[in-house]
Amino acid sequence: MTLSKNPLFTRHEAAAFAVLAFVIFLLLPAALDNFRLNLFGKYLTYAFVAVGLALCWGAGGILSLGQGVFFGLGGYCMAMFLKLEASTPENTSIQSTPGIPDFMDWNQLTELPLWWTPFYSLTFALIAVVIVPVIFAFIIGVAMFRRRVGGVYFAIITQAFAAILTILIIGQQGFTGGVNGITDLRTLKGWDIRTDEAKEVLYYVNGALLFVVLFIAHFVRKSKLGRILIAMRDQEDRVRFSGYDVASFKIFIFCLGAAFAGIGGAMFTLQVGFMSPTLVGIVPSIEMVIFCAVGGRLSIIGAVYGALLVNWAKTSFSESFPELWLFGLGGLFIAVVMLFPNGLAGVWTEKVLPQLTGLWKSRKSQPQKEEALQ
Amino acid sequence: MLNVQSLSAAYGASEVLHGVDINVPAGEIVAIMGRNGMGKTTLMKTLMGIIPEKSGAVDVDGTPITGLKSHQRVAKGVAYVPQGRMIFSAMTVQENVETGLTVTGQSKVPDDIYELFPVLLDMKGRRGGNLSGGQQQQLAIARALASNPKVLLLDEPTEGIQPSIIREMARTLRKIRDQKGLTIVVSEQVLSFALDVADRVMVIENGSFVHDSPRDGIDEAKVSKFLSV
Amino acid sequence: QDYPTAEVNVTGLAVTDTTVTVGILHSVTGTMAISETGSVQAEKLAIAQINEMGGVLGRQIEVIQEDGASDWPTFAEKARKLLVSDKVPAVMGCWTSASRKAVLPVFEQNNGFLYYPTFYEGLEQSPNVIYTGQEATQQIIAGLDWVKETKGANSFYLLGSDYIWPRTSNKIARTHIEQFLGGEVVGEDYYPLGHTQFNSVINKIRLRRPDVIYAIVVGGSNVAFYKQLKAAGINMTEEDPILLTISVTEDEILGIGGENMEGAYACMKYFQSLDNPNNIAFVEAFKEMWGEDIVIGDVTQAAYLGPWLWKAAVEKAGSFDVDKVREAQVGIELDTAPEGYVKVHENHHLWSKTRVGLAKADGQYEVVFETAELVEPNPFPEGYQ
Amino acid sequence: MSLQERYMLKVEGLTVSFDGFKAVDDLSFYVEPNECRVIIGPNGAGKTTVLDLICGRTRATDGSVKFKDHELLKMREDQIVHAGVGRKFQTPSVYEDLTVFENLEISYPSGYSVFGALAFVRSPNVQHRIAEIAETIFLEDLLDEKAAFLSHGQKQWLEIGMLLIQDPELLMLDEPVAGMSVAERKKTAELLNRIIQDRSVIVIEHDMGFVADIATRVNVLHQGKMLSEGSMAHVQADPKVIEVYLGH
Amino acid sequence: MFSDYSMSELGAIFAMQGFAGLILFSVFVLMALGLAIIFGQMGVINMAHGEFMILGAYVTYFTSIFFADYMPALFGTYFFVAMILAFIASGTLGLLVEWSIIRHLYKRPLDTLLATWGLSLILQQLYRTAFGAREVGVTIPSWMMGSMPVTDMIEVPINGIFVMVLAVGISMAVYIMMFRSNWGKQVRAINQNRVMAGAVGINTEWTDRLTFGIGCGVAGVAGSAFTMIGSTGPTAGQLYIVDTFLVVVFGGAGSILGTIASAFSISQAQSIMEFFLSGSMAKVLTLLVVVGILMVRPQGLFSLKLRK
Ligand SMILES: Nc1ncnc2c1ncn2[C@@H]1O[C@H](COP(=O)(O)OP(=O)(O)OP(=O)(O)O)[C@@H](O)[C@H]1O
Ligand SMILES: Nc1ncnc2c1ncn2[C@@H]1O[C@H](COP(=O)(O)OP(=O)(O)OP(=O)(O)O)[C@@H](O)[C@H]1O
Ligand SMILES: [Mg+2]
Ligand SMILES: [Mg+2]
Repeated sequence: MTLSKNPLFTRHEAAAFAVLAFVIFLLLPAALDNFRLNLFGKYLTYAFVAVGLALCWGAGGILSLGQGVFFGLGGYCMAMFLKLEASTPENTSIQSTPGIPDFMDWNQLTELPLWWTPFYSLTFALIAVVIVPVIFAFIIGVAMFRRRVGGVYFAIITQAFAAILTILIIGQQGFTGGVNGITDLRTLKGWDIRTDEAKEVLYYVNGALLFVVLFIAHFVRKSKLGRILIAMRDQEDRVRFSGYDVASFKIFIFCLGAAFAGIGGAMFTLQVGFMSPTLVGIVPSIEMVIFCAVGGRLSIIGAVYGALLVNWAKTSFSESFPELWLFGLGGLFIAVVMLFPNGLAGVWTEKVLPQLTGLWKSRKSQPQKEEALQ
Repeated sequence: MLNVQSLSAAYGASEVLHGVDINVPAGEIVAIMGRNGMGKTTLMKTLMGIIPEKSGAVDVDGTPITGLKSHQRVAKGVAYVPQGRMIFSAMTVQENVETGLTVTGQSKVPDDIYELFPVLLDMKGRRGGNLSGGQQQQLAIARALASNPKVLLLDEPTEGIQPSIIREMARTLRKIRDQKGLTIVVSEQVLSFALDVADRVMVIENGSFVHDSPRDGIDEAKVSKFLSV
Repeated sequence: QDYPTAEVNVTGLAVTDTTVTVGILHSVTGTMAISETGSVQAEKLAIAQINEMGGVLGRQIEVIQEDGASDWPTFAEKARKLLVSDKVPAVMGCWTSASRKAVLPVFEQNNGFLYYPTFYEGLEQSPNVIYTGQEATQQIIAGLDWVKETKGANSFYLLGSDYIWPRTSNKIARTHIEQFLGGEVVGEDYYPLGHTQFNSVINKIRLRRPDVIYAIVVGGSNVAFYKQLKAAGINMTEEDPILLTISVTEDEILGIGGENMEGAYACMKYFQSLDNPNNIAFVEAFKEMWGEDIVIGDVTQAAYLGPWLWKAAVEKAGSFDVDKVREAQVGIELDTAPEGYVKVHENHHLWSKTRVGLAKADGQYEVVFETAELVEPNPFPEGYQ
Repeated sequence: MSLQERYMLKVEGLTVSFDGFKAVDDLSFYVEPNECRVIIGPNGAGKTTVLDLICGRTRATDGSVKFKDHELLKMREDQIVHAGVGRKFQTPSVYEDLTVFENLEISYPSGYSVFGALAFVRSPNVQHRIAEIAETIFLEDLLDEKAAFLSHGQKQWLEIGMLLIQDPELLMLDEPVAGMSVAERKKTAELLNRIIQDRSVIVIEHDMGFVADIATRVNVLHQGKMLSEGSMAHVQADPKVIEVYLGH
Repeated sequence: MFSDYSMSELGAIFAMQGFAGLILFSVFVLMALGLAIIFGQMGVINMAHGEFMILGAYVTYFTSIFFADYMPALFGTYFFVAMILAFIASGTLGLLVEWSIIRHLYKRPLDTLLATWGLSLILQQLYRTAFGAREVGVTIPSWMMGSMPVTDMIEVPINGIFVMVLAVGISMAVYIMMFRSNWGKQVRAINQNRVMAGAVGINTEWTDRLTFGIGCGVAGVAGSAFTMIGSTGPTAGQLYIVDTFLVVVFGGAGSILGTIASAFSISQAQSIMEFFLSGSMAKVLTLLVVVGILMVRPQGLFSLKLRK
């Protein structure tokens, strides 16, 4: 019997990880100039969110249209630290109150708000990058999942949260930098993050972190919890009557997704050099779901490729056809949804892999999902 | 009335019905028996146009319905009570029955339908999804009858029904047949009901018919053996 | 050749013996495309005209246009591309402050040179940016003084979209009203960008009865605001109250509808109706290139100045090198500007006149006031912060 | 034997009403250990609703349900399961995307908490237990098959197996043989008789032959109230039961 | 926050704001009705709803131009023609979209979200390419502008009344269509079980297509009406999408009455709060309250209680 075998990595999975590592750490750096590599670094930061969504949505069936909230929170935590470091009294000597971030000075703040001060500490900021999104996710999760809000309702409500946070950030510009966001970030503990070398280093850090996140995600997927998630997605009631507190599992996975998104946001801030409310709102949140869908919502590795592919398509379409690129992008989304419902991962496992391995045993026909759902 | 010729059907690549022939004259009740997974539901769904025919032909009252969409088949006089009821759960009982009127153009449910199933009249305003399993089954039959069919397909209609109603149902189906000259095809696993209701019993096994006999003079032991391997 | 490539381009910019490539970076998609289209058109017109006159240092200007897609990270990405991959010596671009803030570090770090056309809140001065629009004090103060002097206005209701430019501008306005004009601010309100329901604020205005509604609503909200104002029976042609705005150019009127804007006053440096030979030629050329129906607003004109200012600086420096151009840029005067005569201040903003226009039903402004002198740009206004 | 120990389950005064309609009306009954109690009754009598109330799926309007010393009406679904009550639904609900093995594994009674589930390992113990259960439910050869490929009857068994692996003291089955073939019914009756040995079972069924095979006692429910109670023979002879349920 | 005002002022404020809220209510209802059909009754998450509205707005714009150029005498009435044309245009586009995209996705409702998002990008670019990136100004017939004084404090905008009447009319039509006609019954049956609906004789393909078309048509009419109060540009549709979904979800997706009740409560809350707080804070608070209530009633205000 094969039952006892539940290795953390099957051959296929190990190969997929290896190929991704090859692509991220060898292929892309070899093939791209510094500018393009930095762009891919930015795309990778979105991949963190997409991986989280593959867990929440693909495995757990929880579609969040508010992942931008967590991405933004993580990003803002990082940006606050960097901004404080950049706002030394010397750098800001022309301000009426030197030593505070420039946008505060423009908004007549004469003193750093209390809740900003812990962000002088890098350690605190790094912890906050993960913890703040998790706390938010936890609150939303408890409120929603305990009340058994799910499906489309949950999606729309998370969308509302994205709207709320955007309005708040924009409205409280004295504390948050408003529409402009927190810009002009310079150094991380004295290390200039704007140089080409720094961008390259950050790219690798980004890749490495992504792998950490992927390993965590993979472990979760492979654990009993991963199977419970899938079970929950299909038969929530059965899981409940098997003795599981369904809400706590949903909360956990939602928080984990939020933590991933937060890390992605922080890396975005470092890689791009600023953080702004446009990364928080509804549009980026939906786009993140699309990255995940294009990659194949069930596959965490697929999610990474999805994020890379869609963003790369966006960049190159818009460079080649600045006036028409939206047709291409919109068409891409529709085509993926209609032709490849399981995204890139689906194409890989259903079309390419069988061809490659030549091991196409004629399997029993897949049961067609019963159409007549009540 | 219902004429099926070498009908085959498949889910994806796997063929489940292998060229079956059925010929049911008007006013006859045929019971199709078979164990789980032998293809009863598949046959019904194929007749209803829910699963496409792979090959073969189906006629109702002389008009071919092969290849037609479900609703077109209903218009040609086929009605269907699916296994698992599939009533419209958010709609009231009355609305459920009324959906059956779509092809008839009527807007009022004929009284005789409620006469057959008085519970439904009591629960007219209740949501279909809130009914008990057995009540839903009755609703599904009423809904099918509302389209005033020539051929009625029932897929294991006794599943989850209380004994007295099962017995009643056999009587009712025969009554409807007599009143309206309906042709009925009913799939079943329970021999006693089949013998109660049907004029003819056919046994399906792995997608082909292996036995076909009028009720009178049926070899019960043989059929039982088919059913309990 | 007068200017050998080896001499005019020592920093490896996109300059050949016959061409020089500059960047245009605006949103042609997304919500900001509505506003930025005019800027792109003006910049392309200016470049075409310069090329016709023989180009810059004998080189034809070529353009690489990138779409910022109304998304600030995209702006940063594209700016980086233009500077790092395309090596352009100058970029004409950006509209919103947020997009400028996003690209600013990119320009500073890669030593690029940006011509930024929009009137904006100020509080910024970068060695790598030339601000061809007005900063807030330049635009606001003259208008407030005018409404106080000629209309005797005393009480003001400040209103804006909720982001930095309206908020900063209103802060300056409030300070000026309260401390220099001895007037009173009876209300101040902000609505999220894209808000389309203004009946509540209109009710408030009715209740407080200000002499002046000072409105800095932007984008699609504008249309909703003015239509609802009119529908609510506030008739701007009767000047009861007066409506003064700094955010509605002729471009915006196109969407709002002239009949809805009629009677409002706008305060900025340029109106399409300016009556001077420079402007008449400019308007004519613009329409010839982009169609008879087109209108030209303040920002569009400011965007038009970008390529010309750059050309003048390059020629003065005799080089495309950014450091040399920067040095040469300060003090450059342009007496062919449609708005009249402008001059680059050492703080990289322009000296310019400020004007008040009265909106007509045909969608044009009639200039009713013009400062006598060029107003000095003052991006870090003492006493207003 | 104290009363406490004598009854595994005490249902008293149980009532639920939906918008004024009393689906279960002041119902009381008691289940002893190691008993197979069958509840029969007309369609719509409230049988499923009673099970829903006991396992926490529907909230009662009034009454009490005592399982050993737990008041179930105050507990959440998963807590009720932990207390030792297992429930099978009327239509088979198994996880179609998972294998038979995984279906059983998910139901294995450890790793209930989030972190417990993360730390859960497939120890030999677990595997052994799963194999054991699989044998009981006639699925030992299908452990690596996806549940979606099982037949209707096999799914029903699998769901019973998922309950058995938790070793509940009270097992509730709603129409376990509906849709099963004759042979499968026989096997299921056998299965039930085997598993009753060390627990109490409540079964709802309409198949009288099957009921006769398994029942120790029968309750007849009608319009939310208890109509009759006793042995199979007693109930079958009760004219009221014949009138509303069995038919003449 | 009340202390700044006298008692009589407060009275007038609540009356005025109540009326402003009514206008907002009508706006919400108009926005939401099309979606209540498409999302509430068909289960399609149509993220391109705003773009269908904007198509109606563009149609209105071109109709006004046509009238101004060719029949200036009848200009006062062009709006009625425009609304019909808007219905037809958006409805036809809806039929086309249903045929080409949506019908393949009924089994995967969440995927409709992604596909229609792609569609909305395409439509935006289409409008931009066809009609230009700038906003267009729609001239409103003069009889629709201006207001009727009620007291010296309170004036009632005529276009507000127009929008209200329209909202009431269309709600009634939609209500009758969905809940008082066989058509509605069929639509709901399909939503609950598409296969079975076919097997009771409902022409599901045709019903789906037409329903989607009607939903889009209603969106077009809403867009047409909105030219009176909002802007018409390629991206203006995006402004509406969050509010619209929230109204429908808050009301309880399957219920038209719920949609109306939810539009009413959200609009009144927002309108009153806007007076005393800044517009941004009012919006945030309203959204939070809605989310809070949704936690208590996860299926919306008007939801069916069904056993699982
Ligand atoms: N959706 C599906 N996809 C793939 N195979 C299917 C599907 N539905 C049924 N089958 C297979 O087709 C065969 C016939 O199934 P069918 O449902 O017609 O049997 P049945 O006689 O109705 O059984 P039951 O008595 O259990 O209802 C079975 O082997 C089953 O596994
Ligand atoms: N949520 C609800 N709202 C309204 N009525 C309900 C609800 N749930 C159950 N009912 C009603 O309560 C009664 C009992 O239903 P229940 O499902 O318990 O019957 P049952 O005894 O299991 O019947 P069957 O043998 O047909 O399965 C039925 O009349 C049903 O219509
Ligand atoms: Mg079957
Ligand atoms: Mg039941």
